[in-house]
This record gives sequence, C-alpha cells and structure tokens, in this order.
Amino acid sequence: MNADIASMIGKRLGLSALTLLIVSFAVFVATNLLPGDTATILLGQAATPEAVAGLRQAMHLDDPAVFRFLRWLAGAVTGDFGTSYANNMPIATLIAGRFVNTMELAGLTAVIAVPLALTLGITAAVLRGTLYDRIVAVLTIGVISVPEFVVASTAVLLFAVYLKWLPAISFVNEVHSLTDLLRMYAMPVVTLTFVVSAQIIRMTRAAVIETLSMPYVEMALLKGASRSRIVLRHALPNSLGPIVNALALSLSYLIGGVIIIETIFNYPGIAKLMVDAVATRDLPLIQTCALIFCLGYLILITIADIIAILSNPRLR
Amino acid sequence: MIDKITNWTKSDDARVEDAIRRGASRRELLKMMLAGGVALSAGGAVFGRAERALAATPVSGGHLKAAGISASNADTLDPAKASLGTDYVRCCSLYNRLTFIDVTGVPQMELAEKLDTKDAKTWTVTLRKGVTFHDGKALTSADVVYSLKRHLDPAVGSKVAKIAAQMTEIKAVDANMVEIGLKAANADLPFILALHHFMIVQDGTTDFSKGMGTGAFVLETFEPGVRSIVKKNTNYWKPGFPHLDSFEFFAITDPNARVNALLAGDVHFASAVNPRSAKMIEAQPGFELVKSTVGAYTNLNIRLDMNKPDFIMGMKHIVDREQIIMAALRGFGEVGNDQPISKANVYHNADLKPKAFDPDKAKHHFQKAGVLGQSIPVIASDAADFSVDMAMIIQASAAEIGMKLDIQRVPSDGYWDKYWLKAPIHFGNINPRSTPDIYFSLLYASDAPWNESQYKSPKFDAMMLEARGSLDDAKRHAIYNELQTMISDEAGTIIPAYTTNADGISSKVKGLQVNPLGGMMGYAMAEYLWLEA
Amino acid sequence: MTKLVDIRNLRVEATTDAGRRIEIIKGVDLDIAKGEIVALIGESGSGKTTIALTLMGHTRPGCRISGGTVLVDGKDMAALPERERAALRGCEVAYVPQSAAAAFNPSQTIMDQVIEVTQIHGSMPRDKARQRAIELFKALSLPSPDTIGGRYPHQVSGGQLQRLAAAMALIGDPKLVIFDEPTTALDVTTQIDVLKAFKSVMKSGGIAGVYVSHDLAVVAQIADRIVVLKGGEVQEEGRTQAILATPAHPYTQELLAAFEPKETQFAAAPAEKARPLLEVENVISGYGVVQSDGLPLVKAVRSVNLSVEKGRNLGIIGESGCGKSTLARSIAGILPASAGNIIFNGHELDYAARRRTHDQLREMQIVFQYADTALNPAKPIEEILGRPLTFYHGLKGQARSARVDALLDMVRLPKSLRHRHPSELSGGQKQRVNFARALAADPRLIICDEITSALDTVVAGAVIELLKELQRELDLSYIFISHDLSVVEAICDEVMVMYRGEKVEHLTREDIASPRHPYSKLLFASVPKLDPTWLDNLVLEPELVRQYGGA
Amino acid sequence: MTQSAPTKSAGLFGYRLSPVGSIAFLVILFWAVIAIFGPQIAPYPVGKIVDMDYFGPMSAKFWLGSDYLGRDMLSRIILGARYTLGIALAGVLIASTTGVVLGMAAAVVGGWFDTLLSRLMDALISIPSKLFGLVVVAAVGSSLPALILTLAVIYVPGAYRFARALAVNVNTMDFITVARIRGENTLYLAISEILPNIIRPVLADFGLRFVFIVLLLSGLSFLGLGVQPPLADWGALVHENIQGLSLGAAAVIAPSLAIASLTISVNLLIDDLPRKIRDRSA
Repeated sequence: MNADIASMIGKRLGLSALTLLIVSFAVFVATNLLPGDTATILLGQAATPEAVAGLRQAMHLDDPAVFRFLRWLAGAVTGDFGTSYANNMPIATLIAGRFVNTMELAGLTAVIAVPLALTLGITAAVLRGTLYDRIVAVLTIGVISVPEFVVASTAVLLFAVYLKWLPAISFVNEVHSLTDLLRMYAMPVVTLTFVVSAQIIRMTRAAVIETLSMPYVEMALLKGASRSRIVLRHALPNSLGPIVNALALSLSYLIGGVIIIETIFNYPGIAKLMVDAVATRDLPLIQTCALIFCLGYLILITIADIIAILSNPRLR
Repeated sequence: MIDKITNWTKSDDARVEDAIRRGASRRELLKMMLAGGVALSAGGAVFGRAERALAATPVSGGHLKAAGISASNADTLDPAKASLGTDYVRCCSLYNRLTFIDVTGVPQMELAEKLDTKDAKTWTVTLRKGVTFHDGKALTSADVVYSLKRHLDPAVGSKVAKIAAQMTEIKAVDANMVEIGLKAANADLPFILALHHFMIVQDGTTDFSKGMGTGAFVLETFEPGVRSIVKKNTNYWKPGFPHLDSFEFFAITDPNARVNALLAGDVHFASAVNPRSAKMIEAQPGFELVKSTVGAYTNLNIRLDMNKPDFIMGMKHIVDREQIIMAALRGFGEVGNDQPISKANVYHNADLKPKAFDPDKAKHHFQKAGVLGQSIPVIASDAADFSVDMAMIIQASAAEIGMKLDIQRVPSDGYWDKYWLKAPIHFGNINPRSTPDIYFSLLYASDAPWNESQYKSPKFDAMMLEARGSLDDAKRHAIYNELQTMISDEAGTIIPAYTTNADGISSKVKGLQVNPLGGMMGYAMAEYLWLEA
Repeated sequence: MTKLVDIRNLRVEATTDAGRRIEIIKGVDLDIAKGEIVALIGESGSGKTTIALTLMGHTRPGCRISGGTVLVDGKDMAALPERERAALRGCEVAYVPQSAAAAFNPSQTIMDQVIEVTQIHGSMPRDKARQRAIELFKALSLPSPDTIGGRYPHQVSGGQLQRLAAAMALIGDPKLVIFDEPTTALDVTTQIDVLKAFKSVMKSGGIAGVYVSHDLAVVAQIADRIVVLKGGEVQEEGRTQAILATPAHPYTQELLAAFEPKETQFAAAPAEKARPLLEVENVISGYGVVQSDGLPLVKAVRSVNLSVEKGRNLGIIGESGCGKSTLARSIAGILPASAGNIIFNGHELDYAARRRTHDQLREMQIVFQYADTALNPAKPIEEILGRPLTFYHGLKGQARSARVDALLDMVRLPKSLRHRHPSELSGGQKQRVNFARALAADPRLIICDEITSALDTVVAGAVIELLKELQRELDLSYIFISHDLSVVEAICDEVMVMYRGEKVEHLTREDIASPRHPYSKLLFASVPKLDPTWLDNLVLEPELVRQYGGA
Repeated sequence: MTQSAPTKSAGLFGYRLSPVGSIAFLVILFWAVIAIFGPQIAPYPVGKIVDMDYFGPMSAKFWLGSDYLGRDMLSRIILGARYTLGIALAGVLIASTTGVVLGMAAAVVGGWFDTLLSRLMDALISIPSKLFGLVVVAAVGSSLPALILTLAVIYVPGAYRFARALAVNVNTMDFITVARIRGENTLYLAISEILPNIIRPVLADFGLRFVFIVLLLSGLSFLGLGVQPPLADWGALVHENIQGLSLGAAAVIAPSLAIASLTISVNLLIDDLPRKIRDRSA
C-alpha cells in the first residue's frame, strides 16, 4: 500500500515538474514578446541606439534569448538563479527578503482566514436553510462583490488616516514586537482574509452539504449521534478532499495574487517584485518569480491531493 | 499664512530666506557666472516672515522617513545609471558633485573649489581640500577623472553618455586639479557638472552597492525596490551638515497610499502629491504642502515630418490651457507657451504669449489641413504625467468643432522606448533642466537626441551654438528669447502648462526649500532637512 | 403478548421541489408485539421505509410527521424533542440500512463504527464494547471475527458488511431493529447466510423487528406477520402463513402471482443444424494493463464459448463479479475482448465496436440494467427513440415520427409519452423506452443486461411478458443476463451458468431442474421460495458452501 | 446526473424564482437595459467637463456628482455599464465556451490528450491572473480585444476543470455507451449527448465566473488595463476617482455600488437556482 502511495506521489511530482517546465517556457516566450529589453528600459529616455547597443553588449543581452533561458534553467536546477540584469545583484539575494515577506503575509492571512472560513462554511452547511446560513451567504457574496482595492483603501482611510490606530503602509522591517506585528499586518491580513475567505466558505459549505446527504450520515443520526459528532466525525473527514483543494487554490492566490494589496500597503512582496521585473525585462528575475508562484501552487495542490488520499482509506 | 497673497507658498518663503542667507557669496560667484534672480511678487511682509523663519536654528538628530514615487528592482546606487527620483535622492545623500545648483538656480561649488576657463572650452577644476570618502580615503583628481570618464564607456550604460561625449579630454593635472577639454565651447559646464549623474565616486569602483561617496550620509541598508537607510557621516566636509542622524527613503508608488502614509504619520515626507489630495493635506493640522513650479511639463508632440503644419496650428489653438490647469492639474501649474523655458528660469521669455484657445481659428486650420471628420490617433500614457487627462480635455474641445481625436492610452511599461519620439502624435514628459542650452540641445537642435517633433532649423542650431560659447549674458538673453519664439511658432511641441510639483510634509520637517531642479530640493534634500523636536 | 410498538393514524408530509406539500403516509396504524418480526412489503414509493423510520422519530429531508402517534415502548417518537429521540436511537430502536456499503463511513474502521452506539450513549466502556462486538461478529458467523473490526469498509465484502451493519444495530441491545431491505443488494447465495444470521440472532435475543422489503419470498422466511402497503396506506395485514395462503387484497394477489411460473411456448429446438446467429469462441477479456501475453491483468472472462441460435434465447446466470456483464460488453464490443472469436451472422466481428460496420452494430443491440443512466435525461423520449431511426435508417420528419409512435406502441406505452423526459416516467416505463430504443435499430440480437433487476416484482414480470411477445412478433434472439434464476427461467431456452469468469455449466430447459455442477446446485438451491419454512429446512452441503458460498 | 422533474412554472431555465431572486433578476435586467440604451439616456457627453468643481456632490444637475475632472458621473456610469457588462460577458462567454469545449473533448477523448490538456491548464492556473494581465498590457497594450482575451484566458482553466469534471461524470453513463456502440462520432457524443446534461451547471458557473470577471476587470483597471479613455468601465471609474474616497465623493462610491449591485444580483440569482445545480458550481 505504501509503495502505491509513494509511486502515486512520485507520479504527481513528475507531472508537477512537467508543469513547471511548461510555465517556465511560457513565461520565457511571453517575456520575449514584450517590446524592448532591459537595456532600452534601463536607459529609458536616454536610449539612443548607440547607448543601447553598448549596454546590451555589456550585459550579454546579445546572446540568443533561448541560450540565455537555457543558461538560467540549467542554473535554476542547481539552485543558482543567476544575477539580475537590472542591478547585477544575485537573484537569490533580491528575492530572499521579499519571499519571506510574502510568506509571512500569506501565512498570517492563512492563520486567520482558514479557521474562520472553515468554521463559517461548516456551520452554514450544518444549519443549511436557516437564517444564519442566509446571513453567511449574503455576507460572503457581499464581500466578494466589492473590489479589494476599495476595501483596502477604505480601511486605510478609516483606521490609519482618521483614527490613526494603524499604520497606512507596512513597514515589515520594523516589526520588533507582537504589537508591531499586529499593527503592521492588521489591515493587509484582514483585507486578504476578506478576499480569500469567501471562496473557501462557499466550497466548504458545498462539500459538507454533499457529505451530509450521504447514507452514513443518516446512519450516524440513527445511532443517536449528536449534531457535532455527526459533523466532526462523519461529515468532515469525508469532505476533506474538496475542502483542502479549495484551500490550496485560495492559498496559492495569497502567494502571487496579492499585487493590489502589496501596492496599496506598499508591502514589499514578490508579486510587486515580479511586476518590477517585467517592467525592466529582467528575465532571470521574472523566471524565478514565476517559478516561485508556480511552485507554490503545485506544492499546495500536491499537499491537498496527498491529504485527500490520506483521508480516504479507499485511496490509501 | 498671509491670506491676501493667495499664490504664495511656504516654498516661496524658503526661496526668499535662502536669497537673504546666501546673498553675499552669490555675488562673488557672479563674477564668473551668470546672474540668477528671484522674482519677488510680494511685498515686505514676505521678508518679515522669512526673517522669522530663519531665526529657527536647525536641530540636530532624528530619523526622517521620506516616500518617493517610484521604485524598481533596477534601483541603483550607481550615479551614472540613476534614472528615477528615488535613485537621485539616494545618490545625493551618499555622493557629491563637483558643483550643484542652488535654490536660485545658480551653480555653486561643491567638491570643486573653483572652476576656471578662459574660452569656455578648456576648464580647470580645482578640488576642495580635506574631503574624504566614507572609508577615510582622501578625494583626489583620480577619482574625478574616473567618475567623469565612466560615462564615455557604453558598457556602463550612462544616462548622460550623450552629454558627456563633449568632454573630449579629461585628465588629472595634479592630485588636486583636473582639466576638462570640450569639443566646443560651452559656458554651461558648471551646470552640466551639477547633473546628478556626474557625482564623484571612488576611483576604480565597479560595485556600487556600498554607496561609497563623499556625501553627507553613509549607507546602512539598501534593498532595491524596497528601501534604503543612510546614517549621518560624522566626518562630512560641510561643517554643520547634515542635521539628521539618519534618513530612510523608499517609494510608495500608489499616490493615495503615499498621502495616506503621510497623514497617518508613517512618513514625514510624501513627494509629488496629486493635486486632488491637496485639499486633504491642507485640511489636516500638522501637515504642509510645498509647491514648486520649476519647469517640468507634459507636452503634446506632433511630428513635423507628417507635413501638416495647419493641423499643428489647429491643435495649438484647440488646446484649452486654462481648462487643463483647472481640471487636469487643479491649479497646480502655470500656463505654458509651447516652449520649454519656464518662468522659473531666468531666460524665460515673458513677452511670448501662449496661443489663445480659439476653436474657430482651430477649425479653420483643420479645414485647411483637410483633417476634419477624420479620426486622428493621439497616444497618451500614464508614463507621461497627466497626459491622459490632458488628452481627454483636448479631445472634448476638439469634438465640439467636429475634430475627432482617438485617444489611445498605452502602457507606461515600454512607453519611452516604443511610442515616445516615434508615434506621430504623442505625449512627452520633460523634467526640469538647469539651462536653456540643455533644453535646446536635448530637445530642439537638429541633431537633438530627443527631438520630439523632428524640428530641424539650421538657424536655430547656429544661434544655439553661439549662445553656448558666449560668456556675455545680455547676448545670451537675446538669443534665448528668440529661440523660444522660434520653438513656440515653428516646432510641433505643444506645452500647455508647466506643472507644479507639490511635496507633502509633516510640519516637523524644516529646512525644505524649492530647487529649480525639481521636488525634494532637486532630490538633494537629505542633507539640508532637520526634524523639529 | 405486550405491544412494543403502537402506531396510530400516522401521517407524513413531503414537500416537493415546487414547494407543494403532499401526504405520502395517509393514516397508517401498526402494532408490533415484543419479540415479533413484522414485514412491511410494497413496491417502491409505497411508504414502507418512511413508516419504518418514523419508529426512530426520523424522517428524510423534506418530510415531516404531520399527524398521529408513534409509540415505541410507551414513548411517542413523533412528539419527543430531538434530544430525547437521539437518546433512544441505537439503544431502544436500531436500524440496519439497505446498502451497508453506503451506510458505513469510508474513513473509519469498522470496529469504531460498530461500537459508536455504545460510545454515544455511554452504555459500556470501549474494551467491553469491543468484546461484545466480537461476540456479535461470531454470532453473525462473520469470518475472522477478532480482526475484521480493524478493517475499513471497502476492504470487506457486501454480504459481510450487511452482517456487520446488523452487529452495529444489535450492539446497543435494542428492543426493536428496523431492517431496511437488508438483502436486496446481495447475491442469492450470500443472502441465505445473511438471512440465517439475522433470524437466529433475533430469535435468540427475543428482539422485535420491522423488516422492510419488496421481496415476498425473503419476507416469508423471516417475518411473523406481513403488512402490505401501497400508496402510503395499509392494504392488508395478517400472519405470514395467512397472507401467503389466502391473499385478500388484489394487490397482494398480484404480488403473489408474479411468483407463479408462466406457461410459455418456447421455440422448438432447431430442426437442422443451421449456422447459429452468434458464436463466441474462447473469448478472454478483462481490465488493467495488458501483459506480455497480450492478455489483460485482471481477466474477468476466461475463455468462454457460447452460441445463440436464431430465434432462441440464451440466459447467462451467475452472481455479481462472475464476469457475465463483462462477457456481454465484450460481445457488444464496448470492452474489446483480448482473445477469441466472435462470429455474428456468419461474419467474424472485430473486438472493438468502433471498428465494426454500421450494420453489424445495428443488428446487435444491448439494453442496460439502469434505465435511469441508459436514457439521456436531457432529451425527450421522441429524440431518444428517433436518433437510432435517423442514424441507422435515415428516417426523418413524418416517417420518423410515425415509427416512434409505432415503437411506443410496441412496448405498450401511450404515444403521449413521446414529449416527456425520462425523469417524468416511472421505472417500468423507462425500461420499456430503453428496450424500444434497441428495437428501433431493427436488430436480430438483443443483449439484455439485468434489465429487470431494478424493477419491482410485478413490473418486472410485465416487462418479461412484453419481451416474449415481441420475440414472437419480430423474430428476435435475446441474450438474457441476470442473477435471478426465476427471470431467466421465464424466458430462456438455454441457460449458461458462470462462476469466476468461467462457464461452469450449460443447461437446456429440460435439465434446468437438475444441474450437475456443484456451483449451479448451490445457486439454484439458494433462490428463496414462498414457503415460510424453506429457509429453516434448507440444508446445503457444507462442503459446497465452503467452496462456492458467498461472502 | 439525476435531474428532478422541472417544475412547469416559467422563470429562468425553467425555474421559479423566489422574491429575492426576482429582485436580483430585475437589477441585472436594469443594468442590461442601461448598457444597451446608454448613449441615448446619458444626460451629458461622457468626456465633457461640465462641472468647475471636482468630486462634486450629488445635486439636481449632477445626480451622482462629478468626477476628478469635473465630468458628470451619472453619464459615465451609464456608459460604463456597456463596457463592464459587455467585456465581462464577452470574456466569460469566450472562457466558458472554450473551457466547455476543451473540457468535453478531454473527457470524451481521454488518454494523453486529457493529461496534456490538464497539465497545460494547471500551468495556466498557477500564473497569478493579475500578473498575467500586466504582462499582456506590457506586451500589446490596452485594447478592448486584448482585455477581453486576457480575461478569457485567465478564466479558461477554471471553466475547463469544471466542465471536464462534469463531462467525465456524464461520460461514464450508459447512454453514452449506447451512443458509442451505435457508432456515433465524438462530436455527436459531446454536443448532443453530453452538453445538454452539463449545460445547466455550466450556466450557473457561467454566472459565477461573470462575477469574478467583473471584479477582476476592476482589479485590472487598477493596474492600468482597461478601455480607452474617455470611456471607462466601472472598475476604472472607481480607480480613477479613488482619491475622492477621502472626500466621500459620490464619484467613487457610485461606481463601487454599481459593481456590487451587479455582482451581488448575479450571485443571488445563481443561489436562487435549485441546489442540485448550484452546489456543484461553488
């Protein structure tokens, strides 16, 4: 049995590697379709043909693009992501701090959003059709129906500008205490919680409702089991698959999809770094960022799959 | 504030203060250099206030946080590559130039003790003595030669390679003296050497991440695209400077977030505030807006090689300059007269009147050009400040007389490379420059690299060269006046307004003055500011 | 005898999708004495399960008890608050579900679920509960009773699960157990074991029971009393013997009549040895990765031969998993065989339907068990029947429409049904449409895969009758696949018995009463008879059961 | 796929609507009418500066106040409806159609085709949508077709996964087997047998995706990808007037409410559909 799981996981990892390769190549092609290159972008208004040619040569941009891509790919496999075209710093150095920031924001949001959304989703499913269920439904719809930059901007105005309780932007480098942490992250985390929770709530509710209609749930009811026992011991373990899948999708959003939040709170994460990298056509940096996003997604999805497999004895 | 003088801002106070403070030394300099002046539009009250302000002595210490407008992974501490305001601010805090432009627009000596020339062609730079880099090494002529020569190497990717190209000979005379030979006479070299890109770095430097300079601050932290922190250089050669213990600079790209951060007390300084946020800042106690109209502008360029002189004339008359200032700039601008030298520059031709907004006249020209009824594409982009709004205003005016303009908003990303100078009708965005010659040679000479409307006039070129080589100020005034008229009438660049930059500051921030090079005291504010306790 | 259950004037309402309320149980009275087993019998929709569930105070979603009292041991389950009902469930009244496979939580071990009742009600400590469970496993003659509890539901066979479900019900020492069609999903050989186990445990414990079923023969073996239901009302009730011997109500008579063997004329054995319509030679087929010998990893059909004469019917019988459906699918080309020959109408057929000719496909049709999934729910009947007409015969417009009418007529359905969707039809009607679609092709051979298994007894009987009539009219041959011997007997000229992928015996009508292969013997002997004493008297050779028995 | 018998009453997809559902339907209808007749009912030209003030308050002259340039907000919202609804509809239409076609193809054809397609879709999902939008802007600029296609591409994988899952379920049904051995080709199987059975959940999903596209559209306009000025979709209206938020300007609140009213209505309408259809498409 364990060999089966191992081979299944192995197969998944193989497919993930294939996906990574597809993404890398697609990003490479897309980057090359963009007008201009690092030399012209860096020189900006000063991009006279001679200047561009000189800089291009100095930066080795004259090598064929495919060659540069393959060189990056070969390096990436060994953990060396190369140096940035734009500022000659090692990509790893450029990304490290940003990556930690992104993970912190994602992690904190997950810590708040996941239990909250699961609780709301599960309780709404259990109390299906009640007033509570409707309130949760209307709230989730309301939350996903307002653009996140409106939510974020309003929050900043209210809590930072008028009430002055919280900082308007995130100084992640200045977190020295728990109070700092709470103050810095309060608004971005809450805004993101709004954004990701709605989807988790919907999916959780649907999955739990689905399992609640299973005969073994009726059986548990007919054994005299309490509502909480039915939900916790019978419904939840069997709806874990779709729930963790929804969680994985939502959490992967937290890695790459938070560009607007990063912009509004001036939060130095990798989404913004990638936007900058695209603007400067910094191929190694773009590739590495894309790799992180894709890897994050794949890791989450694979974990979700493995949890789904482990939670289901039939698949074990 | 004195209510009666509506147009008077704190920055104007600062300008007067500075004029008073620096008066004596300036006269000295004027022996060789050109005269600068402050146009005083207010009466004695201004002087009174200025004197009061001066009484406040700088306070030493404190950590100042300032927010710029743009950040990128391409952020650099290499002065030659500096391209964004962010880079200039950082470089200014770490390095010095040979000369710098003071608040009156006049070059002052910085690392140079003096600049001498007889013919404006061969210049001798005598270096200030006793200046050391952050690592203790003394400044020598080798550093200067290295710093200037770098720009001639294409691999460096210098932004000012074109300008540097006129320095055909750069050599050390002795440890303390450098000789610069120019291709042709240029009396503006002191202005040129004041360009941020010509900051002096240590001889042989290739890794600029340490920010090793002679400047007022020593680098502590630098994360490209994120922030930098610099600490007071205790051995700084300018006595009494800097005032701050440390200076933190980062960008908040979102304009609202920048204002919010200021108002929330997260930063002391928010640069380039949107005019529409002005109300909000002024309404809050403890915050001020420092405005400066120093000659930055956003212009509509119509390439002359399209051979539609009547169309261009029509466009010049359909641009409602008042409305652009009122609606797009919300009063944060001055009417422009289609040439680049603004009122902030002493050579501004005040007699040259802007083209009147006259739809009938415009219609007449359009009819003559045979373009009425056609849909003419106009390229605008957020890359050129306010260009989209200006385009919409022009479009609405044109629509009333049946002239259909099709605005194409294109991405900021790649705009300068792909559209600017290339599209038949597009917007440009020019930052303040210190001399008319830089403007003209950059933008309007027949071989100008940024000839936005493909303006070519041998007469213009000749007159420009004449003025450049001349040390006679009256003559230059006369020539520059005429060149401005030529541009205004003949070129395809429509400059509807000179935009006003407004920096939002906490009232605790003192010492901020307006510099003709732009906001943030021409990016060099770090060493001059102090925080009131 | 004292009354354990006293149901008076029970009414249950259901809310339809459209929000309309309809009464599905219309004033039912029912008594059950202590230790008595009462059967509720009726077709689907008769309300038998609904009534049984009210004994636990439970109604399915959308339903509610709207009137009457349900006294169980003096407590009114209809009126008690939910908390008190829950306290009684599992200890006073327990439930054995129809499909144990679905009623076990797939993510918990069996033991955890069996003893859950004792944990919920705190009736005994865990260790003791385990002990008790193992005793029950033994009493229900489950194999390896000491370790079976540690497995997960999917690791245990259907028959075992059904008994484990009974153990789960009995562990709380209930006074009343509800059996909801507990053997319907089982093979006959397994069914016997399960029934026997239930009966002995119930009798020895003196536990009262409600046995819900549609199968009169099964009920006859276990119930003391039978209540016949139809449309939410009691039609007739009485002692088992009495009901079977002298049914009073027409519906009961109809139910019983379905057990009577019908007199049918079967085609005479072919005079001259003509080439058979279908010959299958040494067919091997199965699933999984193809091995080096070109055969699949799991061989569901291992080298089977058969032949069908023109105008005659072949029955294929065997329990679930014996390979009979796989064989049918291989013949039809749905699951391409791996080896062997399939000769139809004198021509060798390709293994895969994809590569067979239009006419070959047309002449051999297959009808599936579940009309629900065999008919596209999104299409009206007209379209379902019309498509093969257009596809095979190029019929369009008026001609096609007339032919659809004719087909509906053939399967004895009103023409007005043509505009309906499958979901608007009853089970029997759907199966007729399913069959009519096969007829639309004008086939020579129709493979019927368990086509009556999902139908109520009476309805199934009528479908069989229809098939016979059509055969006479249309000169068809059938391959009739079923696990139900009585169905096969009713229509087939020859019967083939399959066991574990192999054909074990081929029987003609004449020798169907006396099979020779031991498995056939066991299979045939396991079909319940209406005689209430049949189960008690049934003696199966232990050796046979050990070798071929279910579970 | 076991569909309960549809009730005979009229309504969307043959279902009766609750009062909430009816209101939602009316709101959507209202915006649809506005979108169609926008140019006829807008009180002022969309690009004309009519108010000397900026972020003007609501008044009899300007019902929804004026925007950051002093243009009439009501007119801009009315004309924006056309773009918001039109772009979202076109985007979701392309996304859903492509997704459903590919999803059905993957389910029916199966094998390596399915594997490869599913991998490609996975790869597409893993690229953050807004970054993708940014790259597109950088590459081809902001034009209406580019915008619609970007939105479509971003939502194809979701539609694909959804349709594929449904189609795989339907594909195992016996009626598909019946049709297969009747000799029907793949196209017939997909269009005639599978599609009718997945169309209702697909339509419900279509509605949800529409909501997300409207929101993504507003997100993209925050990043600079939108229709050409002076026209603007609602998201762009919110964005260009966001400075008015601190002044409580109607110019930023009104388009936000317009977006919310549309998305909430679509959501409520979908939630009003029978559970069988709805819960699958969460």
